[in-house]
Amino acid sequence: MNKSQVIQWLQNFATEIERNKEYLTELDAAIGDADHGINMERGFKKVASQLSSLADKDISTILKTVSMTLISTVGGASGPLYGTFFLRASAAVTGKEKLATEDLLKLLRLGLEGVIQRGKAQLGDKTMIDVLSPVVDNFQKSVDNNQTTLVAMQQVVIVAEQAMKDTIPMLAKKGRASYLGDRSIGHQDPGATSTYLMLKSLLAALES
Amino acid sequence: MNKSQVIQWLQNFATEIERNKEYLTELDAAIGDADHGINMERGFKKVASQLSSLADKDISTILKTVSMTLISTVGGASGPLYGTFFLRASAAVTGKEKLATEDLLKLLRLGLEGVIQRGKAQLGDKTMIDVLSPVVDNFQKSVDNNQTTLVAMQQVVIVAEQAMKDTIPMLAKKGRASYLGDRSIGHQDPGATSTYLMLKSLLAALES
Amino acid sequence: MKKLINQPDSFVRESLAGMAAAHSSLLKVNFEPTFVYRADAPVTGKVAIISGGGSGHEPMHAGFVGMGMLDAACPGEVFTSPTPDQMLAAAKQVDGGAGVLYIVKNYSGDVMNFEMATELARVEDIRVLNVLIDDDVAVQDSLYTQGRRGVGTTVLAEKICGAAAADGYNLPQVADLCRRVNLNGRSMGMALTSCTVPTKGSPTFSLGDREMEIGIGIHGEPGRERMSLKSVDEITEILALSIINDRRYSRTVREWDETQEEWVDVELVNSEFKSGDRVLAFVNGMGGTPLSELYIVYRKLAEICQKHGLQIMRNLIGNYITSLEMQGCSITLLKVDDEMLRLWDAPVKTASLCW
Amino acid sequence: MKKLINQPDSFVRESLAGMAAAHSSLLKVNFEPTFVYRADAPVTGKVAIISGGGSGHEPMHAGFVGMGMLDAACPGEVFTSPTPDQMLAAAKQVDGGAGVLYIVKNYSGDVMNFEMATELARVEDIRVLNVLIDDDVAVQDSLYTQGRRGVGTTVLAEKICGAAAADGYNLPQVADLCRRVNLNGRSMGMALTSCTVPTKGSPTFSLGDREMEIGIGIHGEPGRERMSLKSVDEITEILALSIINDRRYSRTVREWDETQEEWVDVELVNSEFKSGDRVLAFVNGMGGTPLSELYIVYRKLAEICQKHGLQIMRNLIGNYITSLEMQGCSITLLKVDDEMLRLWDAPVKTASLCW
Ligand SMILES: Nc1ncnc2c1ncn2[C@@H]1O[C@H](COP(=O)(O)OP(=O)(O)O)[C@@H](O)[C@H]1O
Ligand SMILES: Nc1ncnc2c1ncn2[C@@H]1O[C@H](COP(=O)(O)OP(=O)(O)O)[C@@H](O)[C@H]1O
Ligand SMILES: [Mg+2]
Ligand SMILES: [Mg+2]
Ligand SMILES: [Mg+2]
Ligand SMILES: [Mg+2]
Repeated sequence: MNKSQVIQWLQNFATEIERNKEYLTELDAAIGDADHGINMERGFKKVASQLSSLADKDISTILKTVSMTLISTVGGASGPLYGTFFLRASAAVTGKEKLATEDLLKLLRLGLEGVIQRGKAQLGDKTMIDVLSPVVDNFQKSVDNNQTTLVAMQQVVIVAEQAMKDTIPMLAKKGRASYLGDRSIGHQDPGATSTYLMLKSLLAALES
Repeated sequence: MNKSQVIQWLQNFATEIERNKEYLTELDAAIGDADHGINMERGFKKVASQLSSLADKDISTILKTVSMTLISTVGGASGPLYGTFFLRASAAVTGKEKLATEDLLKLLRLGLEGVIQRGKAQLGDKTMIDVLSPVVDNFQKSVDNNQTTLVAMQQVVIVAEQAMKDTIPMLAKKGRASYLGDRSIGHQDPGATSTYLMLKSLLAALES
Repeated sequence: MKKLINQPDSFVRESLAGMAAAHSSLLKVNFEPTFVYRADAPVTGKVAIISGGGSGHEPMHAGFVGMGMLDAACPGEVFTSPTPDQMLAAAKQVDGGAGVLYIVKNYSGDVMNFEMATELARVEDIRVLNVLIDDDVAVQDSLYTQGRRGVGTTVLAEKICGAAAADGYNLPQVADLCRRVNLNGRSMGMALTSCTVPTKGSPTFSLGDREMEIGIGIHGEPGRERMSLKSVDEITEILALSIINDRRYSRTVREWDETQEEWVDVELVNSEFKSGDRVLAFVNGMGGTPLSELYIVYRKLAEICQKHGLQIMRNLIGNYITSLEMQGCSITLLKVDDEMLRLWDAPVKTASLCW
Repeated sequence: MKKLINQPDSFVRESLAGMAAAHSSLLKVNFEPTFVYRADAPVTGKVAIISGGGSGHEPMHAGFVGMGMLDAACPGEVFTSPTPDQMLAAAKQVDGGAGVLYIVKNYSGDVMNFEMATELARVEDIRVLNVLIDDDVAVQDSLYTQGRRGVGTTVLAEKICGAAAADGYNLPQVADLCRRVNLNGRSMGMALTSCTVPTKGSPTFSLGDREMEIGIGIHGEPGRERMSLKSVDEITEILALSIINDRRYSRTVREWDETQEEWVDVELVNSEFKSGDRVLAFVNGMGGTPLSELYIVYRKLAEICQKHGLQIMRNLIGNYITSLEMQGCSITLLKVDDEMLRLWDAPVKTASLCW
């Protein structure tokens, strides 16, 4: 994955967020406070406006800038979580101009670990971790099997989509949705959904 | 008109007010603040509870007590107006144990003058004066014609009913209704209505 | 009707009982007749300031009883004038020998009841003067109505006169000052929603989802115009310009004349606002509007005042003269001089105004 | 949606601009990043107190910036946590060399953003501690949730810690005090109507004409139970008894450890109320409920406290931690000691709390 694909990834993600702003907000209305789409859109609009000026920076710098922008514009729970994801992702690929499949695995894994550290949620708590965690496991398998980045990501998106849907029957134990108790069951988690969109955007960048 | 008829008058009026509480309040809702029935009922409930202990007092004292009770329990515009009416009525019949037709005329006339002084309203302003004033004129005519109290009052009630209805097309110039401007036209004045009930109660006391 | 109440009939009484329980060091509440008074009343040698009116406008007036403001407040039933016996009993309780000023909002019920109270107080040899507040520019015509209603300027007059009394002004001086505040103050309000009187149980008026009432009274009296909902900047502009552009307003009011010992009719005339005037700007909430929105109103009001050369010297922003749970706001501009500013800044310790 | 606003997007910004215009001698507002700070900050040698959170709870927090309370407030979008850069910039602005206490309400967004701000401040060598407020007994279980939400006790902690900082307490002392206030404070709220977030434009939840939500959160989060409308005495009893009868509550929170320079998990346990305790009783309006009704709540609360042997030493009644235009109220009881009482009574000069 080269630098311009990384830029493309972020561009795609910004577009997906804009397109799904209402949808993500509706998901959040059902079990949260109806702002996830609004929060993410506020952040990625800013990110998108910075991408052209980042084209000549190394990948780590690009990701770090994205992280800083998200941290300072998103707010809520998703701001620090996505901010931390990209901060750790940036640290995972210091100095790289190009990402091998192992590099991308490291990026995702350290990102996930950051999210876990920041939010202290566990698998099954009905959060974005429920998408990120199986995705990293699956990517590891692909690396073990010497798959290409593209193939690995194609499988990741399938896994992510399923994992996103699997949050529906879960009972939320973190974030605002947890106050709903049993009433959180039967709704797809908004953060898990935006994370799926992030991975789908990454695949689209590789395929383009 | 003897003392027990005066007591009966006040008792009748209290009953009429109670019976018409909702109606008076509805009239006030249309062009005022929806409390005339509530205000009057608060006052006359108290008056009614005092009547038995007043039976052996002279008429002036009875009316003065009613005045004081109304002044201290009714509030709003109607409290001081009815309070003043009964205060002046009381002064008009000082020391009397029985009211001749002329005495009743004086009672009504001084009561009316009190209401005018207190409220500074004029004939045609869409207030209780629009009932009281023609009533006093008519009573004067009856006295001039040497009518009995009963006959005089029978005519008064006919005049009062018509006068009350005549407030419907008037444009209010005093009280809360005046803020409505043209929109006050087409509604019967609540204070004029309660004044009609007062006179009707007086007649009923004479007839009983 | 959704309210935190028990019985509609006990609303006023229970609310006052809560005040008494909450602020025992500041005020006391007397029942039968009902009035709220300073815990340390009477203050010997000080003019006593008494106000009152229907309930439902909280914190006005009981929330302003205390050091540097009111000596007593007489609350009536919701939106119904209190009675003269309340006002008389309050005067007896708080008169410190220097006389009593009744500050009266210009509603027929209030005016008549306070007039009777004045007469009763004179019989008991208590020195009393009465000053009317009639500052609501929404009422344009005084020929065919009771005249302008008393609204926002009442709060400012109570604060300024309370400070003057504490400062040693005598009764005619406090009354003159109160009259001056009234003649320099103008207000206008608007409503997004109706209030609901507890005993009535249903809204006083109804507004569509995209409608508002401009020029509303604090009892839900109709205003100048019902119009379609506008942005807060437009609303602020309508209210502010109605106030700033209001012409000389003349009316005859009845005041107690101490030397003649009777009522006299006095003609009073407001002057106009002009560029260079210094003002106190008061943005008031109607009870159901959050503070955050009132600040947005103030933001625009400050801009408009600047554009018209009015220099805002002081401001007051919050829910002070309300109409139960009504959503909406009112604006009051008071043209101030150095004396008024000094008295405005003087310390005040009441349940709802304190500095 | 009926509000006094221009665009939903500009709501927070314009409201803050209004505050800045209104209270220039008290506070300043910085935009990009957004924070409100004392006009005279930094106060050399004084611990700085910073709080923050989503907007929509006005006057909390910006209305509490000033002498004797907060040094800075960081407002987020409506009901959305502010961001770490706001908190960091505020800390830089107000740190007087004695360090900064972040008072944080326990919502996942607020907690994470303040944690990041703490880490960033440490990088810049600003001494920072953070204390969580989690006092909402409506959340009974901390095992399956984020834990109890931070509500009414926040206001009391900000006042008491602000006074302590003014009094010369050092950073660990102020933090300890803040933790103690939190462990001695409990709250519960209820709603008669929903709030409407401006950007959403429709009510957050819907309640029938004869329904209410008991245990509501200040962002309209669902409470313990939806039930049919009751009298204010019954409502007060439900809230007060939930608070008074709440058992020992234990949870693990993450605090910054200055000596280890990292996050440590700390177990905290509330004690129970018992007869003989002295309390501060706080009746809070949700924004759309008139003051008169809050006094009726207080009246019953005082009765209940007396019955349970709780001696009310101080009280606070009004709209202080709100949820936009929501109608409803919350009750907070804080068990106080002499030190807290002294600090509560200490002077405070802010836009919305002043004595
Ligand atoms: N502690 C946590 N760990 C991981 N993810 C979390 C945590 N708390 C919340 N989330 C995620 O954040 C999403 C909500 O984000 P958002 O609505 O933007 O923030 P907020 O809840 O502050 O309004 C949830 O759907 C969930 O996926
Ligand atoms: N100045 C006045 N002179 C005579 N009657 C008046 C005057 N003002 C009001 N009224 C009468 O009082 C009635 C309203 O009484 P009420 O509703 O009890 O008082 P309020 O207007 O204070 O609510 C009106 O219908 C009118 O007849
Ligand atoms: Mg959300
Ligand atoms: Mg009426
Ligand atoms: Mg009335
Ligand atoms: Mg949020």
